[in-house]
Amino acid sequence: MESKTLKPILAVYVAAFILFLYGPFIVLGILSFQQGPEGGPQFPIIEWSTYWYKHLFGLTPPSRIAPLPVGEALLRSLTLAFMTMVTATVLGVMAAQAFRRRFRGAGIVFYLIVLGMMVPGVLTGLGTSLLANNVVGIERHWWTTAFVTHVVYTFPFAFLVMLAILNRFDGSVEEAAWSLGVSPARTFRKVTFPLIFPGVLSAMLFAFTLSFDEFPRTLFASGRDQTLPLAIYGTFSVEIHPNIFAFGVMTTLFSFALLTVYGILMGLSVRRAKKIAMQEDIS
Amino acid sequence: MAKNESIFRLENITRRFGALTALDNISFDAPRNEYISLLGPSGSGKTSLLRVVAGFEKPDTGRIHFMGRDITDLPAHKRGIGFVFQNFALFPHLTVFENIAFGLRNGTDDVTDAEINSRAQDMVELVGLEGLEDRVPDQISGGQKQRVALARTLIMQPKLVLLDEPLGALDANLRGRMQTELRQIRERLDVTFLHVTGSETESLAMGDTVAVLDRGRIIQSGTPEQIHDTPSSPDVALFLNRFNLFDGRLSAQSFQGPFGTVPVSYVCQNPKDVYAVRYDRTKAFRKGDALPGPALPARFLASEYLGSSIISFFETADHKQVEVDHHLSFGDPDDYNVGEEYILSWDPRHAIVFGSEVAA
Amino acid sequence: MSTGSPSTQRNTFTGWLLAPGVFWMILFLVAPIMMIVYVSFWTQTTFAINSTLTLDSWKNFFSSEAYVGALWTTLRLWLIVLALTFIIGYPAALFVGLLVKSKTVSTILLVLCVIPFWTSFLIRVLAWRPMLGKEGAINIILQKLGLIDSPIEVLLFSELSVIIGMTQIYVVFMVGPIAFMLGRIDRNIIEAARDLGAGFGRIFWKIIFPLSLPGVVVGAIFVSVMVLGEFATSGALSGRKVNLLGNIIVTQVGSLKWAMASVVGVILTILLGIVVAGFLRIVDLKNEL
Amino acid sequence: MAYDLQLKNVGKVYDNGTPAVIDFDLNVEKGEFIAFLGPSGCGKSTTLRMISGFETITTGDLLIRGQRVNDQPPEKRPTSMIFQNYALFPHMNVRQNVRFGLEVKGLPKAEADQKVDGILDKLGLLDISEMPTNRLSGGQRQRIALARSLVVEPDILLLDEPLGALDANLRKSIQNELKLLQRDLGITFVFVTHAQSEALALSDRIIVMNAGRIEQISPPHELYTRPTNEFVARFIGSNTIIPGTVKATQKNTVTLDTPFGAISGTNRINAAHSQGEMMSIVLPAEAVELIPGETDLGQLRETFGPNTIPCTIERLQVIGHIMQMLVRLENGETINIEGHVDKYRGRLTVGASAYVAWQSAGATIIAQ
Repeated sequence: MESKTLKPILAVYVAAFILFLYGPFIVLGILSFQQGPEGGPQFPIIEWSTYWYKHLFGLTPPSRIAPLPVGEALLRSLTLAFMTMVTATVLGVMAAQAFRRRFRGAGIVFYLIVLGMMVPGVLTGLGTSLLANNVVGIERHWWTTAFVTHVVYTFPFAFLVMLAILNRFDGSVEEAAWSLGVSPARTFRKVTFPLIFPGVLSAMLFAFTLSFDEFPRTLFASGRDQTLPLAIYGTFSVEIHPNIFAFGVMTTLFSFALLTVYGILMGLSVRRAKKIAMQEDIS
Repeated sequence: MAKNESIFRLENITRRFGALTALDNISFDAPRNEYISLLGPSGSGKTSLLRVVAGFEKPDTGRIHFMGRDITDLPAHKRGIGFVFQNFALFPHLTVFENIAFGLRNGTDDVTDAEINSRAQDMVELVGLEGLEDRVPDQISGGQKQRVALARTLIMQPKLVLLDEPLGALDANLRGRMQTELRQIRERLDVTFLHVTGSETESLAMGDTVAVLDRGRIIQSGTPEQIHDTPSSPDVALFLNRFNLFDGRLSAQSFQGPFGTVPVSYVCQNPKDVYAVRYDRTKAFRKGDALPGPALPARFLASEYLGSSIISFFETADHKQVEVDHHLSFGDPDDYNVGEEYILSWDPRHAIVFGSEVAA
Repeated sequence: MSTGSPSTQRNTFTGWLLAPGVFWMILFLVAPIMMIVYVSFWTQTTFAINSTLTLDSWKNFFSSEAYVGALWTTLRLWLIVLALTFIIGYPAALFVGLLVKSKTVSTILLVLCVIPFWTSFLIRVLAWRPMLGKEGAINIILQKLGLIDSPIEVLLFSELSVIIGMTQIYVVFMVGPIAFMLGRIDRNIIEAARDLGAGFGRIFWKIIFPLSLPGVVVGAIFVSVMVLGEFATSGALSGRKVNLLGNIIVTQVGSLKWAMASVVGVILTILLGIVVAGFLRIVDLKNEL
Repeated sequence: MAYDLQLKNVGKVYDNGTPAVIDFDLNVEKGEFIAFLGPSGCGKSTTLRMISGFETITTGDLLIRGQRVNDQPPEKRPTSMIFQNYALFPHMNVRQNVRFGLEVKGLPKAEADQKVDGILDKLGLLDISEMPTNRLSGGQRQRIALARSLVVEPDILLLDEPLGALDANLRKSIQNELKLLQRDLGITFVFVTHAQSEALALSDRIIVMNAGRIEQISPPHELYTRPTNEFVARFIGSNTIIPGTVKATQKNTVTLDTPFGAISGTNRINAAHSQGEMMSIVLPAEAVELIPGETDLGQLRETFGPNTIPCTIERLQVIGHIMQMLVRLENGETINIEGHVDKYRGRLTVGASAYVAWQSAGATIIAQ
């Protein structure tokens, strides 16, 4: 195969590709150290400073630039994401469990669920608002209307993740437990659930992440109180200051930190498993 | 209970999947404290039969009795019947020890921890897994997994254990050893094993009783010797993979086949006339040799070494393959030349004849 | 026969497992969409809306150059971004999914691609401004290198900036599914093709590409769904010069013109239906899991 | 003399320095059916992949029809490989799969069609030629893989565990088919397996490998009854190995002094072994006879010479037409014996004393 020449070329390409993905972040990272409060969100850097980071935490003397209204919004977003995660995961696990058996109408139900991730946020947001305003006659809140649209959006992801996991799940371990006299309910708790737990975890992660960063649905359906993405949107529709960049850098670093910890933990457990396997080979 | 009492009984069990009938009105009485092997080719319904007995599937019609009780409507976990899966189905997240203790720990009976641990330890010793108690299933070999699966089932002290092709997932070299071990373990406990397999050698080697399943029906059951030496129909003879079968015509006291007309003394009732002679009773002769019976000219094609015996393939004039089995305990095999013609013959007393006309 | 055959018992159980999810989707997804269709025929006055049915809003949409223009802009941008994400993403996916032999390296590369998603979508969009602006990073670098004399102004607040921004944000949705499908290809298949004498070009076109097609389709569905419903990127990077259907919905809702917003919503729904159904004809999503 | 396939001192060392194959020397004639047999990790698959070109050769030469092909990539070599999982192209139907190799060669359409039809017919695949491959059974998939490889008319067909993915019941009939097909085509087949039954059944010659080295090269029958070293004696068949010291060497037989007295076996190497040398005797389960204890010892000596050992019968099992016997010798060791039922039925009782006996021609002397 000509992969001998192709592979290095593509390797360089992939490096450029990753640079393309991260380019804006680098710029954003540099500009977050812009001088404050006069320095704007553009080049050149007037003077390097950590002003905007301090500003973010309210550690700077008051100025004409209001701090990002992230405090309460952050709390709301976290709560909403948590609620969404739990609901979507429970629904997803249940539906995927049902799909382990063939039943009539499986195709329709499958596409009905998947539709939730295919319909753009503006549409579900708009439709839910219309329904709330004109039919049900309730006020919109992040914990009512926005919440249901978030679940509509994340439930399909949780469902697909669980479906993929359960498709590879060997049902004979459950039958083995039954044949040992263990009731189906206890079998689910002691056998099925522990085995699908990694899948449940990634379904939860998906749901949480998607909901936390959800914007278009929330824009229409959340009513008065803002979630974090709405708060950010609110500031930049007026004027941008490097404090948003600083905030972006903070969240990125936070993500990296989480991932690194996760990666190290995984690496350790894999190495341990390998060690045992190697001892196995030797003996 | 006396030994000849039955452990479970199937009454007219039928199970359909859409248009397919997996089990066709099966009735079967299984003797207690025996090793029963159920031989069937793939698609004969043998796994369905096992799953119906275990309670993983329900029959469309018919009743199942187990130790004198009708269990047809009982769910699997209330039946007290053990099941050993082909892929072992061990709990991957539990250690060997916890796999074995699982049923006692999570069952409905109240068993003290101390008793659970001591019984599990006994089982570990019974199947020879000492030292591996803290491994997880990924860290043990196929043969060891097989033992864990067995121990996990036997700890519940079932009176009946169903084994679904338990040796199928094992390496060819390991199978022979596990066969002996399975039989020995069973003999130590008062338990019936119902072992399902597609391999005729395995079923003959393991069963005290062998039942042959074909298209959802049990077509013969008996001791391995009965099955092997006197198959009741050409179908059974075919599954055994030990018989050359010839079509022909049975009339009065003789059978007319591709080898001429041979006198027949005993005939098994069958709608079609078939003449069967075992591979190891068929011998190849050179032209001019004295023959023990009928003469069937055939061309030598190839031979296959099966280890302790050698099978030679011959082709008759009407392109039918005939096999000759030579066991090494009779000395070295003869050399045949590819393409050359030989005369196949056998002692006609060793043949089994099936036919619609039963000789008087 | 005993009461409650096993199959009916099981069906009931399956039904209970499915009911909550199905009801949720009917109530909060299907009903809202029906509602949009319904409201698009309502009568809109300056400050209020009532449920008298009329075609006025529909007529308004099709008679307005700005609205119909937005439809074409949306379609154009969608096609361009779809093509770009595919062209840029496929080679990257090929490397990550197929050419990298070590599973660890390929996982690390994929994770690297996904990390940006843990930063707010809006901040990611915003990050393009100091990148593309007149005094942005690209112009500074190009000037320093002496490639250009004066800054390129068309980079920001133009259709180009929207395209660049969307491509960067959504290309990963193309790379992921394709890399996944490529990773699932049995290496023996490629060896078998080589063994039969095929060179790389033929192996790619006859084996690799057809087998990765489901990934391309899934990626294309993801990208299409997101680009067609977009409004934030175009809002932030075009300086209101690029109006997509999504932008119109947002502004109409902002000025409480619910009927017109619904009309645009219905058009968007139809558009999406056609696009997704078209892609699903190429591959059955359910079989690819 | 040009062999179809020649490996001259071929060696393979992995990048990390571990040797996989050491000094592999083999000449294969056209039309031979060759098996590489050995436990997992013995280097047999690596050798096969070196022949096909998917692994590089570190040392030595690989010749196909007299031409050195070490540096030729797999697509240029006149070999064709059947993968263990068959590696069928999942998006193509049966016919498209089989056609692929001919399209690559750029054969005219009519000619390609004719060849494809021919091979599909030969392998009984014409009825299913338009079916997608993922719905077909293991046996059918294997035949498709065969057709796909054979249609390009390779000089050598390489098969990686060709029966490994098949149902145990299917194996026997496919085994037979494969053998007749090979004989019919006259193409050299080389296959890899870890199951001795497959190697014995299919091949003309078996190469037994262990830890990267060749242990023995023999036709099946010879390998089974005449192992040349202890590894093969333990790996193949069901042999009893009794160590001893050389007492006497004749041209054809060697007599060993053992705890059971003087016993003899075939002197396979036909060399004079010095007295007192440590050697072992290998008794195949089929070469040993079990004689009821009532038999007159003198009469036994007449038939078997010194080769009789008293024993107790531990276990008797009839499997079809075969009787498997386990006996215990006086020193507590056990011997497996296997024979046709007709020889033994009704003559033996468990627990009774008996003799094991063998003709010295049936046993083999090997180095310890």
